[in-house]
Amino acid sequence: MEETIFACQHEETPAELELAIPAHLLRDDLPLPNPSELEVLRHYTRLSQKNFSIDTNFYPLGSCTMKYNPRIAHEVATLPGFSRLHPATPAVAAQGLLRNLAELQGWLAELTGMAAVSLSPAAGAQGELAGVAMIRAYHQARGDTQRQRMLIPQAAHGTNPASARMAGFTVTELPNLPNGDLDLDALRAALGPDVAGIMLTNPSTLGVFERQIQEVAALVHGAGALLYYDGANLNAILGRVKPGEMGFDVMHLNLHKTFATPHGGGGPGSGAVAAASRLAPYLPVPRVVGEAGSYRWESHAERPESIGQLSAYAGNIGVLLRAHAYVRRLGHAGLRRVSAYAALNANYLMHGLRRQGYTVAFAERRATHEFIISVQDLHKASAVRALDVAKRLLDFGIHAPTIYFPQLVPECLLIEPTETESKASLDRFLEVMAQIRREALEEPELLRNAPHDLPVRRVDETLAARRLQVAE
Amino acid sequence: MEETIFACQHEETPAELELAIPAHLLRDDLPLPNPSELEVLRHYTRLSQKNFSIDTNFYPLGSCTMKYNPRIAHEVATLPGFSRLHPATPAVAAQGLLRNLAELQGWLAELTGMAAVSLSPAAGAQGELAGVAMIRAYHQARGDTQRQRMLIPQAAHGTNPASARMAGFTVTELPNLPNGDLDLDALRAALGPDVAGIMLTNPSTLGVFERQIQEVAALVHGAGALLYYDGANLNAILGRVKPGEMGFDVMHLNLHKTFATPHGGGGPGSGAVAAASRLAPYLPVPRVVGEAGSYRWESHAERPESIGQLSAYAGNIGVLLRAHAYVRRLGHAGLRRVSAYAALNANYLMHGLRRQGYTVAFAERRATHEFIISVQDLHKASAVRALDVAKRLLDFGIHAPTIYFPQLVPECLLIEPTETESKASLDRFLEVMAQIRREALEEPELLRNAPHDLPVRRVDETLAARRLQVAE
Amino acid sequence: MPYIPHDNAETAAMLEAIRVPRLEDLFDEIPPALQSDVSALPEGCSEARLRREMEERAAEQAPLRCFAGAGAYAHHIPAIVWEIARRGEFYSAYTPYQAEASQGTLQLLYEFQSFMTRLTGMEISNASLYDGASALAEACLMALRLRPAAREILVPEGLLPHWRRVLDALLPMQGIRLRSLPQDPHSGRLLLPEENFPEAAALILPQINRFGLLEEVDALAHWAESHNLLRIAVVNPLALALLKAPGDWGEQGADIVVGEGQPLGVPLAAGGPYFGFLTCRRDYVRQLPGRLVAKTVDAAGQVAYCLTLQAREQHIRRAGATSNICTNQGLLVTAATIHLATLGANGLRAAAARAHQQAQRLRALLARLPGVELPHAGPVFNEFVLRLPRPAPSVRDGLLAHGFLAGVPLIELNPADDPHDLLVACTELSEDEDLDGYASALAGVLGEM
Amino acid sequence: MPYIPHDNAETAAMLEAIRVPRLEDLFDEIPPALQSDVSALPEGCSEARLRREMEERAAEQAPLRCFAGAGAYAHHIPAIVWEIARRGEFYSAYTPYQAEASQGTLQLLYEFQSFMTRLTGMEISNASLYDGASALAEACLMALRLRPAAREILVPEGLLPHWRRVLDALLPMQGIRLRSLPQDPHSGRLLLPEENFPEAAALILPQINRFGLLEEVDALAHWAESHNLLRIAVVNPLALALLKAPGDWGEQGADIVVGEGQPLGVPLAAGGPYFGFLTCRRDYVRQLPGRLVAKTVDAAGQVAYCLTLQAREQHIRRAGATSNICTNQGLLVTAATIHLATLGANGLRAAAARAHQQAQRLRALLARLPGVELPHAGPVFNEFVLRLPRPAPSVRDGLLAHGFLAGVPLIELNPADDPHDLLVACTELSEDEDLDGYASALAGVLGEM
Ligand SMILES: Cc1ncc(COP(=O)(O)O)c(C=O)c1O
Ligand SMILES: Cc1ncc(COP(=O)(O)O)c(C=O)c1O
Repeated sequence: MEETIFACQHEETPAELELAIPAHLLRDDLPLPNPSELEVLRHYTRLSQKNFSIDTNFYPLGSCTMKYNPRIAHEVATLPGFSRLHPATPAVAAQGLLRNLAELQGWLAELTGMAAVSLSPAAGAQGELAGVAMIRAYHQARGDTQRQRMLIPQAAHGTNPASARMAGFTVTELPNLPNGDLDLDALRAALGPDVAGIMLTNPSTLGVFERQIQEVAALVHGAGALLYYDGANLNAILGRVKPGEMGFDVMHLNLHKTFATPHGGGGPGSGAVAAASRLAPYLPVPRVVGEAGSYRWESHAERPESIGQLSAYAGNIGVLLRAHAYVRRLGHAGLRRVSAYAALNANYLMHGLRRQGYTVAFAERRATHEFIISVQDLHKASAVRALDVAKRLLDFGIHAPTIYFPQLVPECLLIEPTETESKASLDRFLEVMAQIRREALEEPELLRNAPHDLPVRRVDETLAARRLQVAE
Repeated sequence: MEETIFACQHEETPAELELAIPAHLLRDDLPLPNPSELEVLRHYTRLSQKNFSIDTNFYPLGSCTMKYNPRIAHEVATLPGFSRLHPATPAVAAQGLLRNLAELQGWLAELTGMAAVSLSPAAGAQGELAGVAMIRAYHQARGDTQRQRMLIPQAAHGTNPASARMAGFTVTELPNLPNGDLDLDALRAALGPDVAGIMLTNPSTLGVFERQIQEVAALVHGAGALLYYDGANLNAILGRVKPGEMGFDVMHLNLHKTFATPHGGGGPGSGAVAAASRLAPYLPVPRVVGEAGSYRWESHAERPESIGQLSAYAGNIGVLLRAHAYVRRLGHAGLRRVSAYAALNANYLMHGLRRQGYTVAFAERRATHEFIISVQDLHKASAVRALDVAKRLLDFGIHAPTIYFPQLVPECLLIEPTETESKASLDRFLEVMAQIRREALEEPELLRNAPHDLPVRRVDETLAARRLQVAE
Repeated sequence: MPYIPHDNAETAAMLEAIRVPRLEDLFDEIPPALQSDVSALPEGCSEARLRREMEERAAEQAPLRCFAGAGAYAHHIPAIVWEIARRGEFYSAYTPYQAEASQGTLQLLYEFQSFMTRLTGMEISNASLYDGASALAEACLMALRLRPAAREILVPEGLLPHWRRVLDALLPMQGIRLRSLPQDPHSGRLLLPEENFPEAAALILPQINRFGLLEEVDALAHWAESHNLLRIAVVNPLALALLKAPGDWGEQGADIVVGEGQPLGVPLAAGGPYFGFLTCRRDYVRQLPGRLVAKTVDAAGQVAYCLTLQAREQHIRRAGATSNICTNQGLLVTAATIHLATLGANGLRAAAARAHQQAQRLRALLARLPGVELPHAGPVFNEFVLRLPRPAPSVRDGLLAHGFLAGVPLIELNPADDPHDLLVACTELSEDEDLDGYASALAGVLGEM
Repeated sequence: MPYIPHDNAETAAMLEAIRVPRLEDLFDEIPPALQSDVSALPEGCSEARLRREMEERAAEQAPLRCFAGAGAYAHHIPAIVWEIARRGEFYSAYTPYQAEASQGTLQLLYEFQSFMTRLTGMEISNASLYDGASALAEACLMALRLRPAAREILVPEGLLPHWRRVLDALLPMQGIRLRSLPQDPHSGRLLLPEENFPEAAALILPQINRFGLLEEVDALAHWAESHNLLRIAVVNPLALALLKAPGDWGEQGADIVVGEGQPLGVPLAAGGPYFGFLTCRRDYVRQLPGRLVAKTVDAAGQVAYCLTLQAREQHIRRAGATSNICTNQGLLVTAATIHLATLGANGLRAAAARAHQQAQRLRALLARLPGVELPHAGPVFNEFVLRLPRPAPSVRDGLLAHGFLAGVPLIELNPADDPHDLLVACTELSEDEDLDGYASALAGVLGEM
């Protein structure tokens, strides 16, 4: 039986309303349902039960850092004293909040080795946009207006080229070497007076640490260009390596990944940007300044070189408060443990899968917080694809890893267990992967028809796009 | 795979503790698991999903009034200003709370037509115990010490005789007439100088209104005995008929039924007691007295005739606050609507099921908020029992009605839809019941083996009692 | 119409289907003389209005740092505890009579029973009673069922007075006598009785007593054993993270253990809802009051859980039931189970030790103030009596303005107690700054008086 | 170790399995020169300590009755909205790329899309953008993709200044020019431009404008149609419960509609997280930024939902994507969907009407105070400008002590505005007693100044 909220009509004749609004500006009808509170509660509670989530499932979803989101962070972030503050509340009436934000700015600067932080970007991609816009503003302020090109590794996340484009850059893609490191020759060849900068993440999306990063920085800086750091992978090196010390000029952090704020079925996130001192003047507004008892929002007049304002207010405050709570709770030692155990869990899984016969990409390298396997061998043997492995995992209550990203490795799965999974949970994953491997070779249709035990069978995405029924 | 919290060991060597307690009073080990926070969250979230609940399922559970529990009541009852109050907080520092309780006492008195209310009993059964203890105290205060017997209809809820027994009474059961009313001749015969009182509910557990209640009251009072009203069925007559005006001397209310506080998988409830003026002095302590700005707990010294204190503090305050919120939100008109729609929904289902061929007990009577069907015809035709119908309903996501209660009607199901179910929900129940009836006649093993689609198949309760594995 | 889904057309269609002209006609069997209304009640209000009124009332009193105890304590409750317990599937579920539709609640209760047997060192645990005090009354009734010839229960004066009052209300109705055993006026601890009590079924053994003091439970249990009395232990479940489990008291261990579950994840909430727990020896299971969950299998042979030995309960045995309890305190047990799991063995020990250590610190700090004395010297867990140079209620009231709920004046629990005595409790939430703040506020208040 | 489950034995076993001696060795590929630490960060603290600190900070400011608006409003949020949205299955789920494991979120988003198309009178809705202002920037980019030859967007000065600043930050980087259209200084409403704008792709039409005034949207849309400009409507979604849907503006209706979702169940939270919505004509769906959910079937032919037209998005199209957005504002959309369902058509209309009526009342009340004027006469929804006899920021600050956040001074939004102007908003939470309290507090503050 299909359950839909649109069935809950209960049409009462709406009361006549007294309005001081001319009739021609009003609407006649409002075609929305009128369910009872219990109908709403039941409908959405049941819907929720159809989801996988961290609270119910293991999510070895590479690049996404799906770890435990401590509930205390939700609790403190939604205290009425924070959640009921209007954004136009004057600073004198918001000192508690501003203090948290000021602390978070400082902590993130310390963690990244950068001079200054703006918390306003709403997600990673907006942080990237801010960062590359800052690079643009920097060159322009120096009259260096020819720098229209942004270098980006082929393996980079899709937001990097998309953000560069939104900031008005053209994009040049760079190849990686077979060992996962960047191809420095290609980099040298690409650099030139029209290059504004390079967008990298380290560890890269290949799951390995870019060992030549200092050389890369020297080359890029030598060519007058700047380095952008995509902080989505910061969980791998949290509290150990600082992008600022690697030579990066500006970066964003995905607070919804590394700092354990929840993904909420798609968002919200927060993509705080951090910059070295020469880029700090360009950080987006607003930022918090001041000291205990006298925090305030920096005025626009104080930040004439800023790239400006990316959203109507000061960013996703609720997410920032969760990140603040997370850092406060863990402290410096706890944050370092995060990266240690993220690495331990990833390397443990990588070894385990290799022992089972899975092909590990960059097998001679250490896994960082994530690693890649390829099932091309299974594809050749029985036409099973990475997608089928992913769907079959769902039957075991395990969310699929990221698949077909990075596009460099054929039939790949990018696996990131995160530090909050227990050894028991990892061992179960290994068991399930061993079983799936057997099934792939012996009963491949089991995979191709997976999932079998979910609220729906495999969903027809082609029909979805053809029909395009996207509202009713 | 069996998921158990006991698997989550993670044995850290516990820190050495500095204690100023002699060693012989200490324990050596604490054999409890040490799960991580995520393991706990996942385990219990998954467990929760195995439950039926009002928030996910229709619960036509007779006598239990499983209706919607408005979430706003939870929210306001758990405001820190209430939930963090220590029970020993002096009244000057708890005026907001005491005002709510004082209002609730007044409102319940008005709703029941009684002179005074004590909110302290923790559930219906404790309210019953309080009430019959008050009857005992009343007789004793008058020197009428021979009254050791309590009359209770056969169809009464099991807590009635159990509570009477706990108050030191012996119990005499009374029969009902075929039309559902009490057998007045039997009552007359049972009454005598050793009878302390009678425990009734009206509407009775047979789902019909006891029409002769005024006559019953006259007879009982004429014999020097008192009338106890079991308020579990108050939803049927809420805001329309007052037990005090029917002639009852003392009663309890199940706030967790009529006043929409949640059942919590078994509790907590609240069994506030209300009494006519001659019994008011005996109400359990403590009660709130006073007026705005100067509410306080009545002292023990002020209530020398009280039956005393039934629990360490003042009752289930959190439940009382929910009930208070419910009354405040609905108001007098809203409360009357509750009984109107409770009755409408019950009568609608009763008619619908009768049309399908189900045997309705007391079919010539109006259903109140609930009614009884018997599946003895199905039992004869295909050995299907009420239990099997109940289990089969689960497969359709509908909780089983109350079965085999009242014991008077063979193979019975007691059905109470409550006012918060929509017509669509009732129509679906009727459809499902029609299908089950067909199945019972055509494929009875489908019922006998039900449920089929739940987290477990039919549970072996006999083995459970034999093995008696009740901890590990 | 709040919470009622029917629109006018639906109402009309339903009335039509049952051939009843108007809603009011559904009540036509009720004698008109009995029909009345309730217009004296307030008008209804919007959800927004309700929230506003309640927030205002809840905020009338500024929050107090809580040093009150006497059976209920301001412990830390991890955020996940109620985040999970409040989930609709737990919050709005019924009693798990339909096992197949209640495996979540049932497995959780089974885990609760397992936790409580491990914590108390017993074999059987029920799935909750109303509160600690009424659980103790049930334990007494249980003891008398086990010793049908007996008529008495021995009750040390060290039992909390409000618990004692509950026994006084519930037991004499059934003809049971309560014999008080005196505490040593100097040590505050229970004296080993010299008499014999041939009519007694059991000795109640509160470990911790009402002055916060630890009793010599082994010696006391041993005495009871040698007098052929059942031992009913009364314990604080958090203290059991450190203290010897009642199952190990004396030679044979306690027979029945009860306590107040509030310290395990239950908000103070001005006194409830809390929950009482009761554990016992396996032999006594058929006399157990309250629900019991067992692990069994389903028709497919898979592990499953269900209620068991229901024949003890009122819905089957009626007047012969082991208790009249029906609705219990399920949701609090849900929270307590999650709380126990979240803290785990290590977290429980740490919380208990910290509460103890802070109580030791505060006791020492306060005893240094002029005129303040400690009437008892014995070991305590997290609570102790302070003898003040002024009546305790007025000192307590004076400290309210400083933001402290300083404790519970003993005379408010028992009018016969010394009016200068204040029972003061710490928990793991009592931070050093609070202890210092308390001490200086107390010094100030005493100075002004 | 908070949130990390491994005990020492498990850590050791895992290191052993991967043949790595110590945890630190997992980082041995990283050049030692790059390894540092972060000991300048604070020590960790317990959950209890964290809660305490945050509660203290959150309570530093006593709650204010909120009459501030300017794009974010203090509306009532029914208790069930976040009770459901906070459920772990929504709260901690990932983006629903794996459709089979995300039917809950997907169906909910489909319902959201349906609600938003109905509310705005359009055919297609995405599943959220960051906020209203950035959604407007995306709408402009979309318009320019639809009109590749154009280079300009027409922006009325009636657009909220903070939204305008977002356009200024995001659009010129791509070579897009923003042409301002003036408001009539007397009426405060947009003047029909007399010029032609051959390079413009679209006209932005904010209904309600930044003075709280309603614009003559039909006439303006008509003008834009006749100049072959796309119409980008900017709306308050709650106001649409009463106001004409953009799909019905002018002859042809708006082309793209955007707005700030905050009024639909999203807490004020000092500015975020909120969410932007964007709806449009069906023809334009391939230029739509953001996620889109479609209803389809599964392999068994049952109804199912999935993301669709992903080829527009950055993870497929990379530099050619319709937007760089990836993580969006999913949880807020979850709340908004539940909020819309809970209020329903009737509840939404009632809330909107009440906000409007209270604003009318307050406007009349305040205009009676000596020296206070209403600079504009036109119709408003729930917000209006008050011209004060003193600078608005200091009046606003003066009212804080009376417990009111009196509004938003226009010069704090736009330094060029009259410093005496205060933008005042009501919602359905503004009760009569609040309006009266505001009026008398304002009279008092003005009297003192
Ligand atoms: C490597 C990488 N970079 C950037 C992003 C973009 O971040 P967001 O989704 O917060 O916009 C992601 C997130 O998916 C990512 O994994
Ligand atoms: C008719 C009737 N009486 C009494 C009770 C006992 O109430 P409680 O369960 O709150 O103790 C019930 C509840 O199940 C009931 O249905």
